[in-house]
Amino acid sequence: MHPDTEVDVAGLVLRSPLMVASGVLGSSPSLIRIIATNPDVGAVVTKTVTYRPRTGYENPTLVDLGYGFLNAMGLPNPGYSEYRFELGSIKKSLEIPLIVSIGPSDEGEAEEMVEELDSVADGFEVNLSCPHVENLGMEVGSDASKASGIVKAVRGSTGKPVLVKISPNVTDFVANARSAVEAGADAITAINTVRGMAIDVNAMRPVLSNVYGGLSGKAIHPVAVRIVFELYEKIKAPIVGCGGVYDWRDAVELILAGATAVQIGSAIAHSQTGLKVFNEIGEGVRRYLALKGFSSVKQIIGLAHS
Amino acid sequence: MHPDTEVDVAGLVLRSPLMVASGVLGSSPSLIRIIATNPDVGAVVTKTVTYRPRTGYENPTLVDLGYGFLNAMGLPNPGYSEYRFELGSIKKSLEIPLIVSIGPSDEGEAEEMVEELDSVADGFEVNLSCPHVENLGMEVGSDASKASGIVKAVRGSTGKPVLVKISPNVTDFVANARSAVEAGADAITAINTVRGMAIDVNAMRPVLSNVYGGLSGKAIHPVAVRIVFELYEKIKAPIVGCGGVYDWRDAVELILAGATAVQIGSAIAHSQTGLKVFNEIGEGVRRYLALKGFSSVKQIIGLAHS
Amino acid sequence: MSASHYYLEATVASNISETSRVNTLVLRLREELKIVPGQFLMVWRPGDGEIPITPSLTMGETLCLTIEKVGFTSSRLASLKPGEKVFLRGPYGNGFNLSLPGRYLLIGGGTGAASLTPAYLSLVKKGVETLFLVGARNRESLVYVRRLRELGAGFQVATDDGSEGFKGTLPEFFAEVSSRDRFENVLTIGPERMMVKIAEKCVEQGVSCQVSLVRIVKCGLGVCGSCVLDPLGLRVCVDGPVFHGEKILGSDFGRFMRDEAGRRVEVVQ
Amino acid sequence: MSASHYYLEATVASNISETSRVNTLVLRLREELKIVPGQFLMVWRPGDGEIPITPSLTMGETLCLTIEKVGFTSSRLASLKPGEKVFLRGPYGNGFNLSLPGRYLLIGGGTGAASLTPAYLSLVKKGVETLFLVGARNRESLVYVRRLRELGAGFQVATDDGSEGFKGTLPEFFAEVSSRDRFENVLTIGPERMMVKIAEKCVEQGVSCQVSLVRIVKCGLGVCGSCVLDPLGLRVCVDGPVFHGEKILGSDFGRFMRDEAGRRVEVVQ
Ligand SMILES: Cc1cc2nc3c(=O)[nH]c(=O)nc-3n(C[C@H](O)[C@H](O)[C@H](O)COP(=O)(O)OP(=O)(O)OC[C@H]3O[C@@H](n4cnc5c(N)ncnc54)[C@H](O)[C@@H]3O)c2cc1C
Ligand SMILES: Cc1cc2nc3c(=O)[nH]c(=O)nc-3n(C[C@H](O)[C@H](O)[C@H](O)COP(=O)(O)OP(=O)(O)OC[C@H]3O[C@@H](n4cnc5c(N)ncnc54)[C@H](O)[C@@H]3O)c2cc1C
Ligand SMILES: Cc1cc2nc3c(=O)[nH]c(=O)nc-3n(C[C@H](O)[C@H](O)[C@H](O)COP(=O)(O)O)c2cc1C
Ligand SMILES: Cc1cc2nc3c(=O)[nH]c(=O)nc-3n(C[C@H](O)[C@H](O)[C@H](O)COP(=O)(O)O)c2cc1C
Ligand code: FES
Ligand code: FES
Repeated sequence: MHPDTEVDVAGLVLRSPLMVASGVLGSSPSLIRIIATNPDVGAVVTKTVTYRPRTGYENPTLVDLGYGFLNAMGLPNPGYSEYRFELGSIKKSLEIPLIVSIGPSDEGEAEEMVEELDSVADGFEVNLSCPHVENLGMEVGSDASKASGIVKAVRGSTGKPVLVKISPNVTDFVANARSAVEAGADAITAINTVRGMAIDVNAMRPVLSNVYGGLSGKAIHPVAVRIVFELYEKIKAPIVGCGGVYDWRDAVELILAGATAVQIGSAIAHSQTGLKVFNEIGEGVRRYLALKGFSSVKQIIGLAHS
Repeated sequence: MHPDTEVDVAGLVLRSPLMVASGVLGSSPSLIRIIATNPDVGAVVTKTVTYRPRTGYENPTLVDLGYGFLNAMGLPNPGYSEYRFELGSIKKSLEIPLIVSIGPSDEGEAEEMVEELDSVADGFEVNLSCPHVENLGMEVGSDASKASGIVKAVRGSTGKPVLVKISPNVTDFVANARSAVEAGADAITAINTVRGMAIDVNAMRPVLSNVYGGLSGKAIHPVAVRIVFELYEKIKAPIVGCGGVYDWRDAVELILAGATAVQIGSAIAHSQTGLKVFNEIGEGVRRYLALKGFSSVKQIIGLAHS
Repeated sequence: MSASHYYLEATVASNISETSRVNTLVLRLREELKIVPGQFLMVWRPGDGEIPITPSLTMGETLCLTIEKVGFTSSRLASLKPGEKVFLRGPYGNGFNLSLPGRYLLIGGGTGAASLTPAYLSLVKKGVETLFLVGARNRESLVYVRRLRELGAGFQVATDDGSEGFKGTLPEFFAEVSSRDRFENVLTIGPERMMVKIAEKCVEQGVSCQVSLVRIVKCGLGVCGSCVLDPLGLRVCVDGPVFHGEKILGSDFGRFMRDEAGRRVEVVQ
Repeated sequence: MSASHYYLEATVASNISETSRVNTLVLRLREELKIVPGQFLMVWRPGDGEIPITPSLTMGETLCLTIEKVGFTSSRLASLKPGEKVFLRGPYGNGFNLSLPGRYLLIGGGTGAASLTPAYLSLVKKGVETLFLVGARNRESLVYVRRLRELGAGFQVATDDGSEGFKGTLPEFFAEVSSRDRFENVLTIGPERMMVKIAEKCVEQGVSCQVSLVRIVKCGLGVCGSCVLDPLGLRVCVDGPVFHGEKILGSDFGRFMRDEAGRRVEVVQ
């Protein structure tokens, strides 16, 4: 028995429910091209690009906690215009959807960026949830009317699927997801990183040059499961789960909670096998489906609710 | 060199900065009596007691994640009145401060409870942050005026130090801490557990009978460090750090971030050595202070800010 | 942990009625579970709750749980049909110390007869001389004796009403047996008041006695404090469930336990 | 990780000026750090930033870092005084493969002479026949030759202006040496354009060539993608920094790198 792993996220047909999370592995198109040849990768989300190029923060920008990472990269990226050019050079060779992650700081930027990037993107993920960059990400995401305006601008500038990535660092994430959907988002990606920081006891100083950063990896998996589970009951849009997926059980857990697809970030670096982690997880999910007698991964989406 | 480990939390003099966190190890007075003989324990915070007895939730109430726990015990406790009686039976034999954790659902309950418990308590910790109990804990904590009213009621009913324990599950934890201090809190305990959940892939169901629970342990340590660090800059009251302290470095990290004392919960169960974890951490902190040339732990409080 | 995530899945192969109140579930696992006799498992059915059970047999991928229907969860579990699933975590707790020198006397009351069986089989396998006393109110309430017979176990029966074997309670039978013969070790599982009597007698006679306690187990991991034995501050789930009688006599053992709210209540059995 | 939490603390024992632009820090650690020659460390000073450095000597609890002042962080580090602290994480990356059969020719340009020293010492210790060529623009720019002499290393020098040793660039010196003698293995660290020429020559001659690349390293863990070598998608911090010349010739090696914003820019040296 070969269970079917195809899923449909707001019109994007993915051969596998596993996607590469934004920002992990950076913005290099050649890496995207290579990753996209992995049969267990269903889609790639790019590094978040902004209107202008950003060099990001000074090092240190990442702390390895073993059970997760803390990062405050500061959204380094070449800017949307140069990035469009780079993505253009590989777009044709990709067999899977390319989702471009954007971090506009206002509606004007959103429109310009999306119009320009539309030719290389199969969909967009709007990052309103980066916890460590001022005037972008969470700062924008927690200003409800601004966030909503940006999503509307994106929606108005493309006919392609629009995902909005939300933050766990708010009292009422359901409200944020709802207003994104009302503003035109086709799907919600949950979650971005959790606010955190680390202090080195020898240096007696915060490790990250930005002091605060975002926690990812195993540590946040239960937080992601919880948010996906609750969103599944409270919003109508499909959900893409993200956070601490290290093995097939973690992926299945998010799907049972209600995720249509699952993004993987930190595990790529924490796994001994690097990108093969996609194959291990893909194989695990197929074995699980077969063992439980399901013919398609679609059958288990949200099953933990019944 | 024997560095001094005494600290002063809002008037409570602790021989060690290490305290037992609320709820871990439950409410048995005999366990409190035993723990209190450990020279590296500076104070004990009791299980949160409520106005009426609570049986808590059905099992399963706890999930072991390896790097932390998820719990939704549902605040089981015998009620404040019976508990006062039980604490009375051991109070005299305790050489360290006993901090009674209370979870009142309104001002009236708060007053009654504190007046009654005042004779057995050296201080109070008001739990406005339990993430999984309706009408108590976070539900109360996120209703700003109600929370403030309860803290005022507690403040008005005792001359003893009042700690308020805050939740990480809010957008603006600084505002919550500030309003607690304005309402009369002498110190802030940060943090309670982070919202999370787990789904068993075989059972295809949420594990916790309450579905949602609170994440504790290693996983939330960077979140605690970050909140303590930020509170240290933004509020004037002393801070008691709590969250994922498993070894002396974790404790020192919170103190460098700005905590005057540190609570330990999950590590008691995750450590191979059980309550000896207090001695290991205490010894580690002393060695660290000696190595770095400090004569008192007080000298390193908040040092990561300079 | 890594193989099972949170819980191990087990399938009911058969459900054997022991008495009107007690059933034995024969479970199949997907992999062998290593359990020391006297350790317990947390047994979960989503929606029906989760309770601690000391297995009554562990053999490769087969596991038996003998369950008395005392409340909601135990009644649901005891009524499962072949093919239905239960979910297990553990093993938890310390288990019996079976390497103390000398001969062993095992005393099992009610489902305790079942829970002691793995210890019995393990002792016999090691070639240790072992006598197994099982007891109940009457013949109809005897648990697990059919299975013990199948296993070829040598055991002696006591019933309060004498409808089978020795007429009298297990403490009485124990007194009778030990008046004739001295065992260096006693292991016992059963109603707590029965165990207290046996432990007292053992201490009197200078015999080592290990008892397995029941308290409200919630986490099973030593975190929540719900299973504490006062005033000793011992946690049944990690420090026990097996304790040496002399260590806990004089405590709440046999007298008080804590209910689910943590209130101190009298032990009724 | 468990011993050091996030970073290992190291104390500057001395700071040796190599040239006007290059200094060697002699560091003392509290415990030995096991590093394969060619692996690198992330070196942090709070407030001053953190950069990747390939140690120029590792001996018990002593560690040398030879640092060229190219910008803010490197200049701050290169100016540290005895008693000051630096904080280290790593080692990261793959390091050189020193078990390939045959003789070794090591070619170090600028600080590359220092970074190759651990590989040199390791080969000599294994009894492998090894020749070490070090080069710089002129005599004043030669790095680490004093230390190499102290270590009793056999090495030959090339300077562009002939102020010491062979007159010419290292690729020229390499051509000269290999016209006389064939080494089965070449290891090289230096300016990238120099390494490209050497790698091309090696491929021509069928000689195995390992080069150590420099890219912008942020995480050092393979997560952030800042150090990628296009179009191969190789991450210098985990797949490298050492690569076999033939595997990366024809890529951006020697031609393009990415700046801190991830923009593709020309390699200037
Ligand atoms: C280590 C250990 C091993 C056990 N092994 C077995 C076993 O092999 N077979 C077996 O049948 N039972 C065993 N038990 C007891 C079993 O776990 C309880 O009977 C069960 O938890 C009751 O749950 P319930 O939901 O069915 O009943 P509930 O509805 O929770 O309770 C029904 C009644 O029993 C009382 N009760 C519940 N739990 C306990 C308790 N722990 N102690 C005393 N009274 C209680 C309640 O107060 C109530 O009056 C064991 C218990 C422990 C701690
Ligand atoms: C694996 C590895 C090992 C290294 N080992 C050593 C060593 O042993 N000794 C040593 O002196 N240096 C070494 N380097 C190079 C060193 O890390 C850089 O010189 C340093 O990061 C520059 O930082 P800065 O803040 O001083 O300069 P910046 O202010 O960041 O930059 C100054 C100038 O140098 C350029 N630059 C910065 N980083 C790089 C880079 N990685 N590649 C090319 N140009 C760059 C900038 O664009 C700018 O023009 C190594 C690099 C890597 C990746
Ligand atoms: C190094 C790093 C860089 C990241 N960059 C981005 C980014 O540019 N945009 C974004 O939306 N999320 C970014 N993230 C967050 C991830 O996409 C993901 O939401 C988060 O890491 C949780 O998933 P994980 O636990 O699988 O890593 C980044 C995460 C890491 C670790
Ligand atoms: C089993 C369990 C029960 C808890 N009960 C309470 C409680 O009653 N009141 C409270 O304020 N916090 C309670 N907590 C939260 C802890 O006091 C602490 O804030 C949290 O576990 C984080 O600390 P840790 O990582 O050291 O465990 C409980 C935590 C656990 C794991
Ligand atoms: S059941 Fe939780 S401590 Fe024993
Ligand atoms: S530096 Fe981050 S991937 Fe190499």
